[in-house]
Amino acid sequence: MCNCGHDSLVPQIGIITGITQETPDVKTFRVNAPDGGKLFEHMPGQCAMVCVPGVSEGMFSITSSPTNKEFQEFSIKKCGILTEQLHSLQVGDEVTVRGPYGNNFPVETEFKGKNLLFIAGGIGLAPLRSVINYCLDNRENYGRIDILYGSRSADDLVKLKEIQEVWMKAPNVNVYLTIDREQEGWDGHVGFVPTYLKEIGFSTDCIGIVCGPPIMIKFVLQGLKEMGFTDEQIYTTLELRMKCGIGKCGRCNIGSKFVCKDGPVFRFDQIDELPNEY
Amino acid sequence: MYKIAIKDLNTLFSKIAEEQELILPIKKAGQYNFGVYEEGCDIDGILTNKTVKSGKDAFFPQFETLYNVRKKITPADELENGEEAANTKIRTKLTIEAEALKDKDFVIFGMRACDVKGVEVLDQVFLTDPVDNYYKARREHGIIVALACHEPEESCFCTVFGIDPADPSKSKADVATWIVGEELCWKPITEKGEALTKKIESLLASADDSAVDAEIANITSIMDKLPNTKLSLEGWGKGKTDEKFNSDVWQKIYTPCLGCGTCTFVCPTCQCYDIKDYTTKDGIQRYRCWDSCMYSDFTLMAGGQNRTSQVQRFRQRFMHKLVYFPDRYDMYSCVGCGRCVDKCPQSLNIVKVIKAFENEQKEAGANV
Amino acid sequence: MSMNEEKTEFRPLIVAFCCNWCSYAGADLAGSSRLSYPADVKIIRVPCSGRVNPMFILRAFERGADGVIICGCHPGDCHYSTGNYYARRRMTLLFSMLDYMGVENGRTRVEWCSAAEGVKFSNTMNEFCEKVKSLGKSVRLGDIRCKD
Amino acid sequence: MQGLIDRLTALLSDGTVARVIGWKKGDMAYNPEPHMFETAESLKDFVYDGFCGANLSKMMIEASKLEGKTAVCLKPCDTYSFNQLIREHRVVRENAYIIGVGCRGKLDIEKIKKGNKGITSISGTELDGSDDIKIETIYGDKNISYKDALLDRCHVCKGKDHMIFDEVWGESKDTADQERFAEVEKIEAMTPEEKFAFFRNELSKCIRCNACRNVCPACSCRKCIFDNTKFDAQQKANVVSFEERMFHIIRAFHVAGRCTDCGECSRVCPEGIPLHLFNRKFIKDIDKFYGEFQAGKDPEAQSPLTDFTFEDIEPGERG
Repeated sequence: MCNCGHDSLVPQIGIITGITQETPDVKTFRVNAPDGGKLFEHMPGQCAMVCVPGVSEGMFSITSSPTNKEFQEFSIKKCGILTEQLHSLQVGDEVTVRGPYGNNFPVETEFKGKNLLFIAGGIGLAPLRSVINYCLDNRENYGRIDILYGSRSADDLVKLKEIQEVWMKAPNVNVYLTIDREQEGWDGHVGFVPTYLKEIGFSTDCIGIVCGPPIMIKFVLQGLKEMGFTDEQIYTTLELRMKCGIGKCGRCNIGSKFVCKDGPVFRFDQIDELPNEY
Repeated sequence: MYKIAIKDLNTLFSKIAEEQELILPIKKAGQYNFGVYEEGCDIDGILTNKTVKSGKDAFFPQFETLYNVRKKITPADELENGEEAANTKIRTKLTIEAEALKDKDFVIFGMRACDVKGVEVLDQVFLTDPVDNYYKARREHGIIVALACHEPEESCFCTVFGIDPADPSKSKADVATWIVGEELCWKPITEKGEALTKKIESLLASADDSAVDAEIANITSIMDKLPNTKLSLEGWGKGKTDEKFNSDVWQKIYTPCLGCGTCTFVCPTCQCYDIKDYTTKDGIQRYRCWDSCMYSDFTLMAGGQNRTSQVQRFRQRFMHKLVYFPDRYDMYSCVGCGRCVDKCPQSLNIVKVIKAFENEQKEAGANV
Repeated sequence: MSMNEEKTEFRPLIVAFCCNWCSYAGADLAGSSRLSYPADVKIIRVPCSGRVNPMFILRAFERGADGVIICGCHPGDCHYSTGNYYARRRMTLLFSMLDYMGVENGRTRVEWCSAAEGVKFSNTMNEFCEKVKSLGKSVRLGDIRCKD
Repeated sequence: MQGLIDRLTALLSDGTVARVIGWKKGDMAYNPEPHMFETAESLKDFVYDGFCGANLSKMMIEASKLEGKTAVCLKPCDTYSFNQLIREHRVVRENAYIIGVGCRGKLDIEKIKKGNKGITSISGTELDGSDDIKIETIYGDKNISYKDALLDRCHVCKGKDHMIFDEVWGESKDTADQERFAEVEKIEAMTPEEKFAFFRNELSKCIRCNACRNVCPACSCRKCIFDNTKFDAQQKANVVSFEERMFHIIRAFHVAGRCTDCGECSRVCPEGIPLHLFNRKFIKDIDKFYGEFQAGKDPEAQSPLTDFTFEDIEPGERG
């Protein structure tokens, strides 16, 4: 499961080869190995520990798709000491990266041949983006793809350009965007994700993949269930404080599971079995 | 089976220490703790007194360096033009120097059967994929000389977890030893143990295997008399998450808990750790140190999650030892060494937790 | 003096916490008056001597300082009226504690030095450096991780 | 003890208090635990004997936020801590009903265990018990004098009077028979090398479990500086570095002028480090430099470190 090389706690050096300012507080970092290649191969949904030495280390989901053979990308929202430091870095700076850690979305098994419904809020798009792009690059393996994405405002929509230019134009893909409050220059939908979800009313012939702030997940889950989705049909990724990434340091332990090793991707019926501590 | 007079132990220790590092309980400022043997260190009473911390330090030290990072920062204006090619302008250049793994044999003397079982528990965690190489190297080079408990204490309850304190040769130790009168009986178990024995053979006299029988019988009879060895683990173990997690007993018993880390640090099986950076003169040292699930900052995230109250943290520790760990590795991660029983500032401990649940069950049964 | 000798001679590392209003200006004056004091004195400017947390002093020692000196306004002259009075009590207790733990008293010092006292500043620093030099390298509070 | 339980039961039953903070019988002869009793029925497990050393005043920080009054059993020395907490606005006096329980010194189980393993029962430790305590072990029985088994702190007892109380139960005894600052003076007389060796020897045992901090009634910050991830202070490394010394100096400094010398830090230390020696040094210095001061004696008194005079001695002077 873990292809992190000889030593699971010693990282590799990653060089930042590109930075995109997505929203006022989200930047996407493109990371390469120092010799230019990719750091490692990963699967959609997996995470990696990114570290600014001397500051701190944190688990971030890899937002680029495995089908991208050139680099890895991390979309990171500025909200703490580490992320603030990361945002101050420039192209050419080096960070340390170890991973990939955790499991992945079952894109090659359960998802295959199915219709997929992605529901994301804010920075919650980051882990889903790798899945979406993976599916789009292997389009023939999947059925209809619906993407419902909402954010606080139009400025806070991550990867808007890619959404408009790639996703919206892809065959048999429907993208629904929404923002929380009315805003000048926005002619799209306004309203919270869970409400919009009910308005659209998806049929239950698909697999739901949800990621966003906990409160959104809670209401989206409710909405999906009202529509007739079962727990086995819905996937999400969890996030907890992590230090080792390999299921040993004990932080992300919930019940007998470690989010870093057994997760971060869980099906809702699996989550139901865990003690309510996440 | 071999033997050596207890009064000659110092000779034995210095002989062992000649060839490799020797870790053993040492009396220091009134307390017994495992430490590295040095000429003249105080070994008075180390055979009969329980150490404050278990010997897990020898394999999983409280503090260890993982690697060092050297940072070379080049200001942008000092960059040569050539370097600016291909979108890669060098600013902060890093080099990583991983700490060398343990590559020399060492001997740890005086672990009890419970301590050795504790190492077995740590093995489950650190040696499953992905393997922790720092731990593995220590484990491979460590030679455990275990000692039968001559005088078990009232806080001991290792037999509850199927550990035999009287016969360490049943444990994963390399050498088992017993105190028999004025002598220490010495029995190599594994190849590593045989090799060590060979090195010190000149100091040992041979003895009959039956020499330790009386000692084993004696210890076993003492264990029977101890109050905590009757503890029942019924209702704990695999698959009891829902039942135990949602019990309201936790709320009733946790109040005295201070949220200090004493129980976790003296525990032979607690393995939670923290990874932190320390900026030194010429680089950044990344180290790992023990951490405790009892601390409020253990799982704290920017959003304030999770396990925000002491009762949750308290529950986590015992659930982990008695339910989650069995779920995952098919063994309890408590070995009944009784250290938390001795050392908790508020006299709260795993025995009281188990008993509280037992009482609750009884009361519930009586009410039905 | 050859390079070789320079290496072997012990030069103490001194950390000086100077309050913004008096002592830092005093150091300035010492500089502009071309009074000399050893280059081994590293000045850290603080708003007031009352800002100096005991932890600063311990951290300085931990990270390799051989002596720590705190300079503030003369009692009665504090920019914030009373900051230096509090600092005086705190430092009295802290220095006494350090002495109690076996850190020679000569390694710590508090000196009141006004903006007009460039001479006093430079003399104090010279004196303090000599004192610390005579005590030798600080070995008791250093963190081994910071050793060369 | 039955008298005390009856009184507490009455207080709970007539609604004077909503809960009682006291000690609950342990599962062994010597380990009662602090406990919050909410029903009269649960008081059957209440116990008060020589092993009830815990200072319960800190539990009142949380308890005084609850609805209704809380009865709390405080020994004479605990009342100093309670007063200090009032001074720092950490407890609400009106929400507490203080039962000043008598004390004839508390017992140190470590001292009793020395040479007495496998204890099955200990008798004679009650407040009205005998001068000797009887220890039964699976290896044999033994009598030792109550006085020899006292905690170190009780040998420098601050006196038998409760500083604050609503009612008093039981007789107290001043157990002081040693000079309070004798240990401190002994260290002060050492050479720097000896002092350093002494403290290094003791503090190198520290495992940074934080029990001393978490039990200390003066350490009542909601977020300790040593738990602050945003600051360099949170270093959990020990053993090889200066950290543990730094931690103890700073901790002692943070409670200087507020420490009532209740001795809980030394009592709870799993490694038996005499941590009170730091606090007591500060107390001694404060007494000497700024006049005698006992924290918690008077809840109105100004703390020496938030006070000054124009004539204070200069740092480094010996007073």
